[in-house]
Amino acid sequence: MAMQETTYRDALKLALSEAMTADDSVIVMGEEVGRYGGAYGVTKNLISEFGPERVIDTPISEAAIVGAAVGAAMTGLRPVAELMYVDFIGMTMDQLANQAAKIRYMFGGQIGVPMVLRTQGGTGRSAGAQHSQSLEGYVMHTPGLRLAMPATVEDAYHLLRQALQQPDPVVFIEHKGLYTMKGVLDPDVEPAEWGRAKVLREGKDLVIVTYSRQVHHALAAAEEMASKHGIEAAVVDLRTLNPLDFDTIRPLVEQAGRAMVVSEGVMTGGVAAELAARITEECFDFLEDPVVRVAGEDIPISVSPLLEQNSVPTPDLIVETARKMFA
Amino acid sequence: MAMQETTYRDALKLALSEAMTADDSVIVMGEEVGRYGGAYGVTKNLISEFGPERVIDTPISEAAIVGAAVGAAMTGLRPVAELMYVDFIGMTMDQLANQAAKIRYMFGGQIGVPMVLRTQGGTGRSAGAQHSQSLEGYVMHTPGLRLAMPATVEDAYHLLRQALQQPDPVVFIEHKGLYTMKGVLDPDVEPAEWGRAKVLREGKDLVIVTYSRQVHHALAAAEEMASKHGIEAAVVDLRTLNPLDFDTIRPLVEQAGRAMVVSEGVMTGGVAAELAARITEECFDFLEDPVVRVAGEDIPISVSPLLEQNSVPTPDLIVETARKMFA
Amino acid sequence: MKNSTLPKLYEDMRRVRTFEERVGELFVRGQSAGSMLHLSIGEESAAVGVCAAMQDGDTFTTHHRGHGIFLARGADPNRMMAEIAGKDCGYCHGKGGSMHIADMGLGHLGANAIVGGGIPAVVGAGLSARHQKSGAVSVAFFGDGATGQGILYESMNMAALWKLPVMFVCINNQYGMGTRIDQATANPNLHERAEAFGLAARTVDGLDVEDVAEAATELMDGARAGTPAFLAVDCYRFYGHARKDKSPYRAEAEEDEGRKKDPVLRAREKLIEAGLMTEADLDALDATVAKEMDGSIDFAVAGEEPQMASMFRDVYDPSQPEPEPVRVRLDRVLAQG
Amino acid sequence: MKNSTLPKLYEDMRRVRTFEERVGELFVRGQSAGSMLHLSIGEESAAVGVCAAMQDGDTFTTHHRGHGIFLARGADPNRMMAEIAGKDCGYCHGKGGSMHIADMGLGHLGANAIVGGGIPAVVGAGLSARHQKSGAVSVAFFGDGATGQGILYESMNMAALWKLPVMFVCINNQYGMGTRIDQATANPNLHERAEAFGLAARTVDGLDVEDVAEAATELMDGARAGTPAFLAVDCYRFYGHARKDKSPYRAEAEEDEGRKKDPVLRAREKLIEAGLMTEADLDALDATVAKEMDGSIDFAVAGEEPQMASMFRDVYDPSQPEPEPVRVRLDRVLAQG
Ligand SMILES: Cc1ncc(C[n+]2csc(CCOP(=O)(O)OP(=O)(O)O)c2C)c(N)n1
Ligand SMILES: Cc1ncc(C[n+]2csc(CCOP(=O)(O)OP(=O)(O)O)c2C)c(N)n1
Ligand SMILES: [Mg+2]
Ligand SMILES: [Mg+2]
Repeated sequence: MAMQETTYRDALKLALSEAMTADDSVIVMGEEVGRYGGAYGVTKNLISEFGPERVIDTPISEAAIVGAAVGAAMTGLRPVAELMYVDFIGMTMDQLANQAAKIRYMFGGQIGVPMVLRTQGGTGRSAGAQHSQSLEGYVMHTPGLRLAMPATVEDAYHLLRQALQQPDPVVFIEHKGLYTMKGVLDPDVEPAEWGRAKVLREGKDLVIVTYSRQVHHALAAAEEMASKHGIEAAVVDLRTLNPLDFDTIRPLVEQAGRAMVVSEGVMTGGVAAELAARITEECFDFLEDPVVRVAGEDIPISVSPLLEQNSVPTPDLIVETARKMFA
Repeated sequence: MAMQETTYRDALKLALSEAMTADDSVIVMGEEVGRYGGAYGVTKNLISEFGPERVIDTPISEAAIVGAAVGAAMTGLRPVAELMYVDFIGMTMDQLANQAAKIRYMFGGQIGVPMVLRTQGGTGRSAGAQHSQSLEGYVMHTPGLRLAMPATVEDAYHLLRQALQQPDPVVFIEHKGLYTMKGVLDPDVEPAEWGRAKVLREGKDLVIVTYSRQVHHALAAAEEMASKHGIEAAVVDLRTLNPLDFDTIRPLVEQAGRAMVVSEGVMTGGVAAELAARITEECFDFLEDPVVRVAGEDIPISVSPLLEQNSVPTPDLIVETARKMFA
Repeated sequence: MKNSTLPKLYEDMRRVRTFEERVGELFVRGQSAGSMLHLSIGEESAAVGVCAAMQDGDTFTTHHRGHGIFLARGADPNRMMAEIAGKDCGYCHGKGGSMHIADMGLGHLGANAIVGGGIPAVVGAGLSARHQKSGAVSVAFFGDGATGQGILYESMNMAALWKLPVMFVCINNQYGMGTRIDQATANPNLHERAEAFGLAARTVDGLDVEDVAEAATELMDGARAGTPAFLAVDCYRFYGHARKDKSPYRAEAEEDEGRKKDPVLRAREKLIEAGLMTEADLDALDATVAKEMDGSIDFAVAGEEPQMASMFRDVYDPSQPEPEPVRVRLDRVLAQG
Repeated sequence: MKNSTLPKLYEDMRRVRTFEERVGELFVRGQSAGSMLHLSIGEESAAVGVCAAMQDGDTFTTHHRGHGIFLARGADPNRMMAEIAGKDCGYCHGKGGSMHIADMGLGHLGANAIVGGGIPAVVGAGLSARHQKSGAVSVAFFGDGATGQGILYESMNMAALWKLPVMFVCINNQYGMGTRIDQATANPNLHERAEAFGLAARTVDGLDVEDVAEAATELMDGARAGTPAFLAVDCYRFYGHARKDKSPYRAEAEEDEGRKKDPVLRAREKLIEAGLMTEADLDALDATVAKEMDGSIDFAVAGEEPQMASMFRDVYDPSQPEPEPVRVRLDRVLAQG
């Protein structure tokens, strides 16, 4: 790989095509991943490079797609199954949570299920209540499933590459609002380790812990806080929610004494709750304020762009909340 | 209804049969609910009382059972669908979370989905990884779904009765370890309101917030704390997780300054996380210690009785934890 | 020839065709809510032919490509277009959009953005009809792609077992996104599956709306009498899957051929041949329809955005408290400090 | 008559029958882990007949009533019984139990407590076999009740579409818990569904294990060559659904009649009739099997409970950190104060 400017989408494709070149057991399967090239174009042209036996267009059968990936992973393949929208995870939850996640344990450690389930979520396309959700909370609450959610072009590439090395099932959730984002892949920069959070911005006053597209909202908000309101916020990109890297977060929160978690998923019972609870448990004596949750509203997503945009955290809301913390 | 000693199981049946007598639109449907009488006997003999058109044995088709209940609820029936084990919720998550939960909102308030999905969960029968889970966390994280989890004979009766009056879909999760528990139904005692938590034990030192079977573990633990360790713990039974009654909890925690949440569901990303985050947010200035989460281990459940029992909170663990809080 | 229903069937199909063309226009003007707009051009006979067999009180669910079906059941194109634009005056107050239009008054239990998602609801509606002795049938409309979804078979099995007044209508436009039906199944004779579950089942060519109406009527009457049914209507998706798809996966020759299966054109020809309407009559009718549908665009564009406050409404019944907005909660939480 | 496989088929069936009887005994002695024990008595010909058609390297998944199938594929009854007792020396170290026995060495991709849950895995195993050119077939065993699960149809459709070396075996013991097959479907000719999806499909009477073996061999050879197949084996569940179920929903007369379809007895009769084995030979064989299976109970009972520390093992790969136990976390959290 040479240093290159690319997009989140193409970085994902690069990771897939490199993995398929390096390892014949890697296959891609899902709805429209072949001839169509993927609903969001991530698998474009892979079928001409690797053929229809390794880039497999499936019927619209989400449950069996995941189930077939489980069986393939148990018998020597490294399947990358694609779920076109994370909103369709409901159809697959039995195969994902009762089978993929538990097989190693139930069978006493005889075998793992080294599969990757690629999917995408989030708002931004007026796609309505069944095509705009952020359902990582279901996955994080399921022991046995790894969970990666790249926010940057670099991580789209490196996390997917690393997911394909994991011995256990990985749910890999992209954000539909990031596919066209540009960034640079530099082979000379050592990638962050799998399972490690990254501090994308330092800041002594407040620690913002987030992931996926909200990383960019948090960074924009932190800039504004710094320039307009004199608040210096650190921004931590979790990158993976399982494993969860608390070691990176702890010292920052202990130092700043204030933390905010930002998630596009609905607030109640979601990822933001886990992060807030965890930070509080581990850093209680250092906290000046309760850990603040800025998360998706406890409602479905509307097709109306106005309602859609305001159903999830915006940079404005992050700034506004931080200002209240220091009011 | 006359005052009577009964069981959790029979209290549920009484609520169903009274509702079916009072309202011809109430129907029961699910696997083995009719001739067999329900896997745990809750619907025993209902079919002879109300006939096979109102007590409907279904094929083993969880997704379509929930989907059919949705359609029935939209067209004038009041279906009570039974999911034999909450572990099978994976098959139904699309119909439950994308359909039942969102129909009112997506359709701009035109119609609700007044259905009840009865199911049961929890450990205690060496039933293994796919028949012993506590999956209320998935439900609580889904806006639009109400969630009731009775701990007592009284609540088995009253909450189910009330669930059948709700205008919105209710997921009603019983605990497989409670069906044979005895208690008294007294028609002269005014039932607690739907959506209200109950303080089952007063205590100035610590507030234990819990629900379902763990209520009994918490009560047993609180007795032991009081008698052996001089710790007076209040025990709050949430009864419903949506609605969540925070008004009952707040003053207790403000007074005690210490709170513990107890849940059989796995810890990470689950109900315990939400409760801990919420209590912390609302009572931060009053807390002496971080809110402590005593929850299911982040692992699947084993069939081995020894491992099974130790995978979820026990009265001993609750006592041990409380003692550490005061050490 | 007197009492022919063809003029009405033609008019209904023309209204669907023109409405869908206007939806395309709304998108091009940048005034639709998003681009997930699935046009049913080429499938008019399925919508109109089957709906001709339905009666007042019957209920139905549709898929993501359901505009035409609902129009054929009597929808107000203004409120449909407004919903597609995400406006408050739309059928769902701008919350649903193109893929979630519903109207309880007309028995429309809802369009669905989940392939197969609306199918089992008709089983429940069938139970209601039986219980209420209403005589109503409930019809599930879905695409060929939905035959990949297990819930279809679960639902058909229940309907057949319980002899419910239910009908399954598969609009086989040959494609699920970029996948041709023979790339999604080894046996594209879809009605054979329904037969194996014990339903009355047929496939009909969608070129001629009268053929569709006839097949649908026969099966629907059977369903009403307790023999649940399945009907596949063969047609061709004239354009891309959604507004932005240019169908690069289809050969031009195939598309040209496929678009020859045009039920609107065919009905027009038949009307003229049979002397039921003249070319001039038809042009006049088409112009009236065009005007009506132009009006729908105007109505939609003029409509107001939903109010921000409506965001928290209708998650639960109006008798219940609304969910607390994040801002309100944060104010409370941070007021403590 | 020389080279008859019937003696071996009989022995395998007898081992299944006796093993299951011992499982019942383990329960009665209070030494099983729980009561969710589903005995396959009456279904021996399905397990043994189909497994006779399998080869080394083939893989399979089973349902909750899968002891017999795995025994027929060569399982060690000691480790099975120990697993059923929840012991560390069981196949899954006491984590799986009766409904989750698996053994990668023998190609057993796992029993499943979710009805239909193990079915799609064979599609994936079929993809692997094709990719690796291993020549292996993957077989899904499931009950008639699983025909209610949509995932069966999704899986059969994929297998047929991709011409995978996959076989679906439906052990139709007439009941899913208390529900007789005709109370669960309008058309109990289950193979017709598979045909409609494009698979080679048959139903065979399970009374005679040789008939089952023959049908299975024909279909399995076809599957190996790229024609995926479906076989329904008709039999009768002799006893209750699980250990505690006394089948009050079945008439005694029906049970008496049903238990006449006894493949073990039938094979015994045939062996004697054909002069392949004498009654004395058979009694001796039965006694040897009985002794072996008694030994399994002893092995299971003598086995140790799993260590508490093993609870956190094998959630993830051993190269990864184990999940932090609640106690350890609480100690850390509360140490702060
Ligand atoms: C469960 C589910 N899977 C996938 C999708 C994405 N998707 C939307 S439409 C479609 C194709 C559907 O094809 P078909 O059922 O034939 O309907 P058509 O678009 O041809 O009208 C797909 C795959 C979805 N919306 N829901
Ligand atoms: C998805 C799912 N639904 C329901 C159950 C409960 N259950 C266990 S076995 C069974 C009956 C299965 O019948 P069948 O498939 O015919 O197998 P059999 O028990 O007759 O061998 C049921 C309903 C389950 N385990 N999984
Ligand atoms: Mg189609
Ligand atoms: Mg059976």
